[in-house]
Amino acid sequence: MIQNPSLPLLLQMKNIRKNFGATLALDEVDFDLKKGEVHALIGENGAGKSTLVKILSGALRADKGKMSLENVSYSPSSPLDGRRRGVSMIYQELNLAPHLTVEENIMLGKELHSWGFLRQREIREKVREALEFVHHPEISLDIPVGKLSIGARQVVEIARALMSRASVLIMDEPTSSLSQEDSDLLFQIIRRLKEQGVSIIYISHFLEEVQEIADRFTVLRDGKTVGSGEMKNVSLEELIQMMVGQKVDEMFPRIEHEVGDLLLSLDKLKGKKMHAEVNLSLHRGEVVGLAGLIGAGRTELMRTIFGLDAVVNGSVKVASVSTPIGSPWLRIRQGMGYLSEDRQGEGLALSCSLADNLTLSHFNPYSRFGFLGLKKRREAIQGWIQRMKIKARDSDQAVLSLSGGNQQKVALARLLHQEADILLLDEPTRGIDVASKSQIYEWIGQLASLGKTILFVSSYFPELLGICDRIAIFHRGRLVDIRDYSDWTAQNMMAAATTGRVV
Amino acid sequence: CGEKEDGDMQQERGRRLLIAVIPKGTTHEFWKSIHAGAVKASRELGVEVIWKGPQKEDDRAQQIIVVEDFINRGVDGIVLAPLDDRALCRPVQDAVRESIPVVIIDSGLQGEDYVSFVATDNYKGGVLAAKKMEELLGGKGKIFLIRYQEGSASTTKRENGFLDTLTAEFPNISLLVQDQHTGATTESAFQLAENLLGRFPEVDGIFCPNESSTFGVLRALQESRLAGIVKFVGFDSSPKLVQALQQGHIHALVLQNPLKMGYLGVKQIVYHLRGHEIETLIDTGVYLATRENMDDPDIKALLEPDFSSYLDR
Amino acid sequence: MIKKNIPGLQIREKTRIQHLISWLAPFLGLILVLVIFSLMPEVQDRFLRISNFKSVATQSVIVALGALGMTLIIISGGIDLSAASNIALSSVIVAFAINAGIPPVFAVLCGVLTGGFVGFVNGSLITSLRLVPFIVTLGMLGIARGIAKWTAGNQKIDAPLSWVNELMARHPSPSWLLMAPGVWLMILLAVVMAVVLRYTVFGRHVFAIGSNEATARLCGIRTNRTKIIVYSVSGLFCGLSGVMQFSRLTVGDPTVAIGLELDIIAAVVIGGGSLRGGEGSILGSMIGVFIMAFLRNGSTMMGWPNYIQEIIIGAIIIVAVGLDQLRHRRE
Amino acid sequence: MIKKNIPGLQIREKTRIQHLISWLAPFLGLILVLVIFSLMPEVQDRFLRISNFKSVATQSVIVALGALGMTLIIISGGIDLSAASNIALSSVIVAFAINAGIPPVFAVLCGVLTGGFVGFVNGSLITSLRLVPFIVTLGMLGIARGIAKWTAGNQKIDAPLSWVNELMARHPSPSWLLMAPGVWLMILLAVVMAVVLRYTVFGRHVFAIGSNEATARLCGIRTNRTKIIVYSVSGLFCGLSGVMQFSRLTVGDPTVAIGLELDIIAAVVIGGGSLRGGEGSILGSMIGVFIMAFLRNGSTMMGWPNYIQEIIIGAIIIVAVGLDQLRHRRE
Ligand SMILES: Nc1ncnc2c1ncn2[C@@H]1O[C@H](COP(=O)(O)OP(=O)(O)OP(=O)(O)O)[C@@H](O)[C@H]1O
Ligand SMILES: Nc1ncnc2c1ncn2[C@@H]1O[C@H](COP(=O)(O)OP(=O)(O)OP(=O)(O)O)[C@@H](O)[C@H]1O
Ligand SMILES: [Mg+2]
Ligand SMILES: [Mg+2]
Repeated sequence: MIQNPSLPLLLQMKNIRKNFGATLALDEVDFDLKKGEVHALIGENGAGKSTLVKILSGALRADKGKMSLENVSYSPSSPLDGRRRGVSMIYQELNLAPHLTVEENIMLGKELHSWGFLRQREIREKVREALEFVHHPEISLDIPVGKLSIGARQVVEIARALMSRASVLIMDEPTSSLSQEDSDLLFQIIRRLKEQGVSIIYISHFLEEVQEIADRFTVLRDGKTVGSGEMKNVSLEELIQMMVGQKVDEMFPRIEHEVGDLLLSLDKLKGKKMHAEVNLSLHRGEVVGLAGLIGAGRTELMRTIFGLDAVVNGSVKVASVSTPIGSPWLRIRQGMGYLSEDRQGEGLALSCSLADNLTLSHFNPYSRFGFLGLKKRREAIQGWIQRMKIKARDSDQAVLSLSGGNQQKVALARLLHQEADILLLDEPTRGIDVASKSQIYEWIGQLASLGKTILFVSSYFPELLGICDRIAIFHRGRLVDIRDYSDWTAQNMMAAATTGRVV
Repeated sequence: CGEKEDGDMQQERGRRLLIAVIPKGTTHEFWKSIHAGAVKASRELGVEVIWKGPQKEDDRAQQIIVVEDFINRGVDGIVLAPLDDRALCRPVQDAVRESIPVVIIDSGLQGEDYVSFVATDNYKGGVLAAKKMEELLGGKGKIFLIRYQEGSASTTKRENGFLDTLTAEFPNISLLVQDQHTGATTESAFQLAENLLGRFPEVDGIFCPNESSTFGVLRALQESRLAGIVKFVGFDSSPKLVQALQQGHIHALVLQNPLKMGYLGVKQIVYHLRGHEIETLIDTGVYLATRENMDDPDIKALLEPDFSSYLDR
Repeated sequence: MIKKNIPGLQIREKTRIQHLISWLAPFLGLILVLVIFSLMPEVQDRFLRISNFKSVATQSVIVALGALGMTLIIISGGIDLSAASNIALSSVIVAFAINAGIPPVFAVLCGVLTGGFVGFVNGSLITSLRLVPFIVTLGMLGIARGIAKWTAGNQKIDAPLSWVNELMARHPSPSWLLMAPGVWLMILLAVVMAVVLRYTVFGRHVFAIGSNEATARLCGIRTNRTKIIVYSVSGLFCGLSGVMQFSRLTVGDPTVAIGLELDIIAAVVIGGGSLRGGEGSILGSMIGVFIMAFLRNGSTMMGWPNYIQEIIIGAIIIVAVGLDQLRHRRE
Repeated sequence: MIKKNIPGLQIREKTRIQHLISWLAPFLGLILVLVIFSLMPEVQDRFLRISNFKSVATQSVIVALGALGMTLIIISGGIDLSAASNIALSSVIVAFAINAGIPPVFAVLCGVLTGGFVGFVNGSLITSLRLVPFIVTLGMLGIARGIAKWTAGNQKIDAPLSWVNELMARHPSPSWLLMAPGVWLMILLAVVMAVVLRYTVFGRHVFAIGSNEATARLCGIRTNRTKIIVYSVSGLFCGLSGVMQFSRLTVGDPTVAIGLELDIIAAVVIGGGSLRGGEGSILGSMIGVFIMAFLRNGSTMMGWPNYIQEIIIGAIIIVAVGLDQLRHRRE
């Protein structure tokens, strides 16, 4: 990678401090950014990365500390203020107005107009260009964003950020729902921007990605800066060590498990929004991965299985019992559990407490005649908080105020707490830090060894290859092929996902 | 012109005369009596009556809409108890323009677009109440004047009649409260009176200008165990009020003659339509009912008008 | 050709009839109401007359003007319970001003600006104290109504007749106008607002704020400023509605329009507005206004007792919106 | 001790005074109102008397019972505009039943069940037609009111006195009761509802549905069933409130409680309920009820003209909720 240590300093943040009520999120953090560099910001879930960059973008205000941009003091009072100074950001929690169309969202806040009237034609032209720039010209301009899949929304979000000619571009986990292909495309874009002198702050939990793209890094831990430097001077292990404070032994621990009887079988299943019938059978103690590109239709399959979308054709058999109408209520009673990829829109009741969210699908252990044993539950929750390393004040904290990764952990913990036999996991590791990820992989292995069935959707091929027994590839709503994991490589998976043909 | 020609005209059109009677509201006992009177007249005269008030009680704007809608329906005549002496002028003009004559009942209307006016003298009702109050209190005391709703013309006249008489003739009677309005419902009158009695338990007399406020205040007096002790003059009647009058909880009720008002209203318009000469102004009178005279047949007929034969219930 | 790229988005081409149906669809509820009354033998000939349509149009002006502003507010995710009080206040102010000898033009201006001012105060309180609109406008409901009664001295204000009262005359004075000037003004403003919502930056921002306020802020929209404008504009509409109310009543009545806020909100919601924000349209709201107006008109003409009318109107509101919902679900 | 396990979470401990303050905080608005009137020389002695508190308590029962149900609905993300009509309908039904010679116990039961039935219909329509609660309950507002007027023949229904009328007597007959039985019932039910919301599975489900209905469904909650229960329970509360209304008035009055739905909703919102769902508490709603009741009581006692009252009540609602908001922001 080209690097120039003598690049001029563009931005400086000094002694930044931020409290959320009783929680200290940032404690005297220093950060600086050079012109034309890609600077990775890494750290565990809840380390304070998002908070730091939100202060930079103007979405939050620091309690204390100084910032300067191009040697002029900088303290944005609003995101608009920040953008005027050339700071633009892709937020971790997708920030789109669901009722507005793709076009409207991309242009939001920067509409071209004459005397307040929109210049429709130019706007559409620009938006089309933007979508082409991110290699997704197929996304329709007039579809309300609320109807898009999460992956597609992330693309829209990226397109929007690229629209504004910023000198500092902040990306908070931009690839968390993107496929390998789209991530690679994004990297190309980043490189191009860098050449144009744009500075980029890049937050991600995919450390290989970070190593590939970043020039320098800063590591945060518990709201403090614990290290920074040139990316080329550190190894992956050292980075992890800095982040977590300990070593992570193995990324994809394979735990021995045996494949048992047939548990879930999909027979010519087609849901309301699905485009093709799917046949699939899953056995006890089996981890099956589903791979595909954005909008490949994996989420729709899962939703149909779980009874969230109506079945038009075919059947879902659980332990060879077929039920005519599936509803989540019924599925849960059949021992199924579903983790939604849309944690903010669907996965979590944000204004409810951590404890409620975690136990919502399974109150039985704490309830007697409909009354909840709150104390008993609190104790149990504490166990989960520790096991999942959820960083939270206490079990009554609203999920809303947790960091993105910690929210994901709560959603995942709910599924584990539910003690389901069949786990439908849609992008379960989205936004989760490295150490916790490997922990989660280990659990999945353990669950399989206990005879549970896991259907694992992911856009990150290495994790599929790392933990699944079998992997199915989806292409445009169609199941292309399903094979043993050892028959797949990252290359032929990609080929199958993009072309729909297996080589 | 004679009855005969009239009959021909009706036969020609192939239907009976259709008269719209538009009260200010439909849910007070008072309007029920008017309705009964109108039905009585319609039976005697062989015409058809549509009874229809504004959908929200006492809403001027809504009453205008009702008048307009009946103009569009093409009724033959309208009997109207206008909620406002001014606001209803234009709809009445519109009716006249479309050759639909209008008779005004209960409250006045400015201008001369109507053919007859049949009403109670509300101001006189207030005067009557004031005089009775003075008599009950023996010339001095502290009283409440509890008002009905803001902007209600007929009750304001009663309140004014009461107030004017009091200030002009009875200087020894002082008003503890005189600008509190009960609002439209019984419950709001009840609460208002409860709160006022909490503040001024020393009150000697109360006057209320209509049925709903009288009943609400009565309930408050009963709850505060002041009923019968505080001299209470109300307006209009209903079974509960009559009962209270009997028990001595109410000392006097000012009464109007709504049955007659409704009857005459319809009769006037029909006579006009049939080409008779009619009087342009009829006063249906105000009366005072007390425990002593409540069994007089005349008063009894006003207190407990028997309209079971005209209305379903 | 772009569509072909997406497997999931094969959009079926509509036939011409389907086009017609989908164009008519928003009018479904209204058509239903019109058909019901046209089938009633007692009123059918009278109900479908132009003169009746004219009076329904005139009767709707007040609610319609209120609904134009309310649509804006509801799209932005807010609500305005003070609308009806604001209408009453403005109508009283106009009467007061005319009575005080101010030329009618300025009196009208006073009325409209009073409405705008009340809206502005609503908007400012909502944004500066960060209170929910429900509370602020509930408070304002009482405050505006109280001030109206105060100004009017608890009575209606009689004002001398002037051209202002011609604004809502059912028989307008230059007879080539055909309908009251107020009706034309309402139509004009509805078109203006529809254009504003669809074709201006401001309109987009209003939708964005209602859809996701946090996003709007993060995208650099000055949400507070926009919201203040929304409430002020809506206030101006209430002010104008108050002028029309005065014009119709010929008096300034502080007790007018009590409870009308529910009618106004209902019209917007019937027309597809969502109280969660981000959804709504001017056309829809206007249809909502007319559904309610024709329902009232038809039932009055039928001479149904009020309670029957209440029951039927209640039922038809549910049915009309239910039909609309069914249609949406089908799509 | 658990907290210490989590690195990076430095949590400041509260002092005892801060604890006291944060415990008192929800009462801030109410205390403000009480203090204001206690400082008024004209009424302070009368205002602070026990007998006055008793009558305010009795006056509040009707709104409070409505608010208990409404809290449930608002937490679940809905709204019930038909509450007031439902109260009127139930009160008419009780009077009707007693008049028809049915023993008072059963008459009361009829009233309560009528309320419950109306709620059930609301809930069923909302879930089966997937209509927004605003529309369904707006329709029901008219329907229930219409049926009430119909049943009562547009009049008050006089019913013979019975023990039912003692429920709301300010001087209860066994005098050791101190307050009207209705007040005790209200307190009891408030406690029950608070427990239900906090300590039962049902309560958690209601919160979850209001916070995010999709999540609730995904977690296997039968949202439709729960919502129907919510509306039915709320209907039962309205029914009971109607019984109390009848008890107070001694007649069944179909026009009673017009517009009361706004008061009820306001009480819940003042008490921290959010119309977006997922937030609200029984304690808060009860405080909201009492803030409004004391405001009315105090201003009437002061003898302020109604318009001043309206203005002041409006202003205090905004201020009280504004203070609460400030407190929240500080935390
Ligand atoms: N609005 C808020 N209210 C209260 N606490 C908050 C809020 N936002 C963040 N926090 C807390 O601040 C801390 C830092 O959160 P932040 O979102 O910055 O973490 P992060 O490094 O971005 O983590 P992740 O990798 O999970 O996204 C967390 O402990 C979180 O709970
Ligand atoms: N480019 C697009 N334009 C419009 N709609 C799209 C697009 N991509 C996906 N969708 C929508 O998403 C649906 C399929 O998404 P689904 O969520 O099932 O896919 P997925 O495989 O889970 O992909 P993702 O990684 O995006 O979650 C399509 O039917 C379509 O409605
Ligand atoms: Mg983050
Ligand atoms: Mg997906």
